[in-house]
Amino acid sequence: MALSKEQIAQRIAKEVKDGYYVNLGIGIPTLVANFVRDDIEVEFQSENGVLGMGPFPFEGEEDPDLINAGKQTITALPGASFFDSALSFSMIRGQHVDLTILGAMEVAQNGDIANWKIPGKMVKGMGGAMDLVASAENIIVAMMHTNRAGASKLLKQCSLPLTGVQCVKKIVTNLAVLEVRDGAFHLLERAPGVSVEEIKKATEGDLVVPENVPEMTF
Amino acid sequence: MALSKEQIAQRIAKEVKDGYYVNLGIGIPTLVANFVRDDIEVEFQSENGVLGMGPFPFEGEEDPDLINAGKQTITALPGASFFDSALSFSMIRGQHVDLTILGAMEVAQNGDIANWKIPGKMVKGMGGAMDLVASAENIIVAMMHTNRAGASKLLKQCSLPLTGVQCVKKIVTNLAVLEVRDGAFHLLERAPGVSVEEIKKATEGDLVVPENVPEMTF
Amino acid sequence: MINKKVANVTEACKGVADGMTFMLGGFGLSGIPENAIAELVRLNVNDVTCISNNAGVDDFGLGLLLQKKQIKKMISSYVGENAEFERQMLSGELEVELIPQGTLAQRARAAQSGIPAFYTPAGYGTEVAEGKEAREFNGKMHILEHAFEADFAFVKAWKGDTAGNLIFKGSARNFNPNMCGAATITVAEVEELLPVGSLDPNEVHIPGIFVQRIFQGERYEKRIEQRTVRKK
Amino acid sequence: MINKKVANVTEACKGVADGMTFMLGGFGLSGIPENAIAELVRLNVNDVTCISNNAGVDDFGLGLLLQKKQIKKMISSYVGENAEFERQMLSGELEVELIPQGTLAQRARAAQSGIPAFYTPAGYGTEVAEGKEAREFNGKMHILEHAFEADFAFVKAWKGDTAGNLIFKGSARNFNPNMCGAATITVAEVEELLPVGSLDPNEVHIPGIFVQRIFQGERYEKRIEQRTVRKK
Repeated sequence: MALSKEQIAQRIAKEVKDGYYVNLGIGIPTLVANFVRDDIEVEFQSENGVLGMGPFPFEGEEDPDLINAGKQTITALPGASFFDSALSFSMIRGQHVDLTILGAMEVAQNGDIANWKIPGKMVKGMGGAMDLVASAENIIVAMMHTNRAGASKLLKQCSLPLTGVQCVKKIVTNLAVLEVRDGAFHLLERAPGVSVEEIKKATEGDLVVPENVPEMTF
Repeated sequence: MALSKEQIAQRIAKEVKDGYYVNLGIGIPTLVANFVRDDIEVEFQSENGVLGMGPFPFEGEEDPDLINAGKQTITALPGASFFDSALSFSMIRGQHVDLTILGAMEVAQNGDIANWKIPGKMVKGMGGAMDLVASAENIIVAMMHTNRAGASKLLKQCSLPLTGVQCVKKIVTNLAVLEVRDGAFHLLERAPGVSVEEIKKATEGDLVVPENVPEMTF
Repeated sequence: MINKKVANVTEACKGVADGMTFMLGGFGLSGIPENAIAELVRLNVNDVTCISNNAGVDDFGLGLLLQKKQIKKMISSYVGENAEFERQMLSGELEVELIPQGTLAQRARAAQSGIPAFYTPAGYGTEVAEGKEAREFNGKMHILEHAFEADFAFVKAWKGDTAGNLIFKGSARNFNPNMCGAATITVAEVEELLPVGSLDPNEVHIPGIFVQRIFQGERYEKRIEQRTVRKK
Repeated sequence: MINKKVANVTEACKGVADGMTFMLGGFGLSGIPENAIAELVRLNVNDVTCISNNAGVDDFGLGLLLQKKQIKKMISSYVGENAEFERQMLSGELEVELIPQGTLAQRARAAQSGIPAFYTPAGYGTEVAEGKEAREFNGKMHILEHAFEADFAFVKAWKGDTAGNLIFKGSARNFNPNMCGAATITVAEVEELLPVGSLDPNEVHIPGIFVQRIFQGERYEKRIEQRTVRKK
């Protein structure tokens, strides 16, 4: 069965290693924090100027001077630091952040990603996404395999305006875990109960399927 | 009579206006701080990371963590701030410092300045001088009119490696105050008791002498 | 110390005029110069260009200027929380230049620093790169970006002194320090304006040299955009 | 929090090797990483390139490495206080690249920031500009300068915590913050190493993400180069 958004986040959490600084995008990526193992040390960076982001505050303890990149009230853990936007993007551009997890509208088999604009329809802006995808060595895209209309989001070529070129390395969807390599999507794992055929059908881009495709574990 | 170094500093102090941020170079420029009027507000910037530099500390109160660009122990006035070298040169390069006063080995009549290197002989380095002269809108050179061998330091063209090009606007020497404009030195004032002839003799570059050359006042 | 204190927001905004370019600190509604924005609305300056990461919400922040159609052009990275903004943009009433957030921060810092231009990888291969010089460094493509030019920067700090020194709080810091000194005139508003000597020089985030005018804001609403909490 | 604490200077310097490039914080003898320098002398690493604003004095700071001829090349802005340095340079034993102080700071900050190159007016028309691209911006000539590349950055802070967060003191701050994260590995030594939670997040000058290893220095001599005083 296809994964829920929480399960996508849970699967991605396995990619978060001890000692990682991690930037989480809005949406499914934000949920990843809930599933990171307790026995490893990870710090979450928020590009608006927080390192060592903690959970949401208890009711009544919200601070308008302490929010995350999604404008949600947050807390800071002991050992946290606050800084300006230029230094924040020094962390990102300078590749000091180890892992970036973000959503996408489309990913192409060469690693291109589009997630900021639907011309004439939705123009919210790229926020920090263009800096993140242009800089991060390690980018995981968290998204549904198909859009609401049922069309594949894993394409031969992106149709929407790009956020970055040839940068996505790994994708975790509700159906599968895929690696982007040598101009194709390589199927690594499938969601429990989801068949390779289903994944093939939902993938417009070139899909390389090895002999054995294990089911995901969490 | 030719001015002492203290008198050069005293004359330059008259150029320091209320509300100025001022960077003082090593040598005669450092002395300028002693002669600035008490009834104006001026802040001294030290390029190693101090704004609001105060006088030397009282004996026994020296702090190795508080020095000026000449590596001398200093104090910080109330309202001072400390910052890193990059931000310090943001102040300089970004033209937030209003006035730069520095020494020179040679100045040319087009405003070129040389003050950091005598090839094969003295190579101390430019320190912050190249940033200062390339950026400051308002540069005053404080120096002796001639070198120890008696040769003029106000030249048609610099013979030493340059620190900056076409940047010097004003020069105060032991003999005169001069403006650098339209490819020539313009004599503005002479030291008390020093004749125009003496200044002409000590100036190798083109010297424009107006009909009346007042004596300096302090 | 050089005194940067002005009596109030009206004095602080002296000289603003139609057609000018303003930089405004803040991320979402956090750390925005509330008092200066209110004054710009009151003064009814028009045809202005605003450089600000976001555009406020419909009824707060820069949304207040948008409602009155005072803004000719916005330079921002994310404008998703503002329906009126989207309407004006899609209808062509409002000119919008969307740029990467890190580029926005760095173009402000470059202006503050006297660095006219720099190379960044952000946006290479996208429409952001159109018309810009692209160049390879260390095997990776970058594009050339320029320092901002603006008439006024309006920033908001937590504490300040009359010499213009500023200290920010939490994530309300964001773009505010980077915009100080990045415009011809920087106007800082603070929650608490203290006499010189009140701040530890080690703790000052922005030295007063980057600030031309400072005043204590009359009141701060500090609206929260997304109140998210957990149960005790 | 991610733990950056190492037991001592020996552990902190693990991996240094002949031929490497080091960045070192400090201005004159103020804010220099005394313990790391002593360890580099003890380890006797040779043929190293040092990026440091100054070269110490004959018997302290980087002067200690110069005495033992461990340094192949110095990249500095001012080296005037060191007779042995001048001797080695004029005799050709030591390679020296003198660069403007602001360019040194900015090349470090660029390396920290993932900015591969930037334009600066400093040095235009001088021998510093030789072989470099020159370009006009806003009617003024600038030259293109590149980010530093280094293997280790050795910095010294006043206080730090085990997550690598740093706070500097007075003018001992200087180049130290700009070099954090500007090399492959940043080693921070502090006078006082505190547990996580001891530092106010608003007062942290350099977040721990820019630091790979942190240790408390055994002792600090903090020598004063020019003791200048006034009478009471």
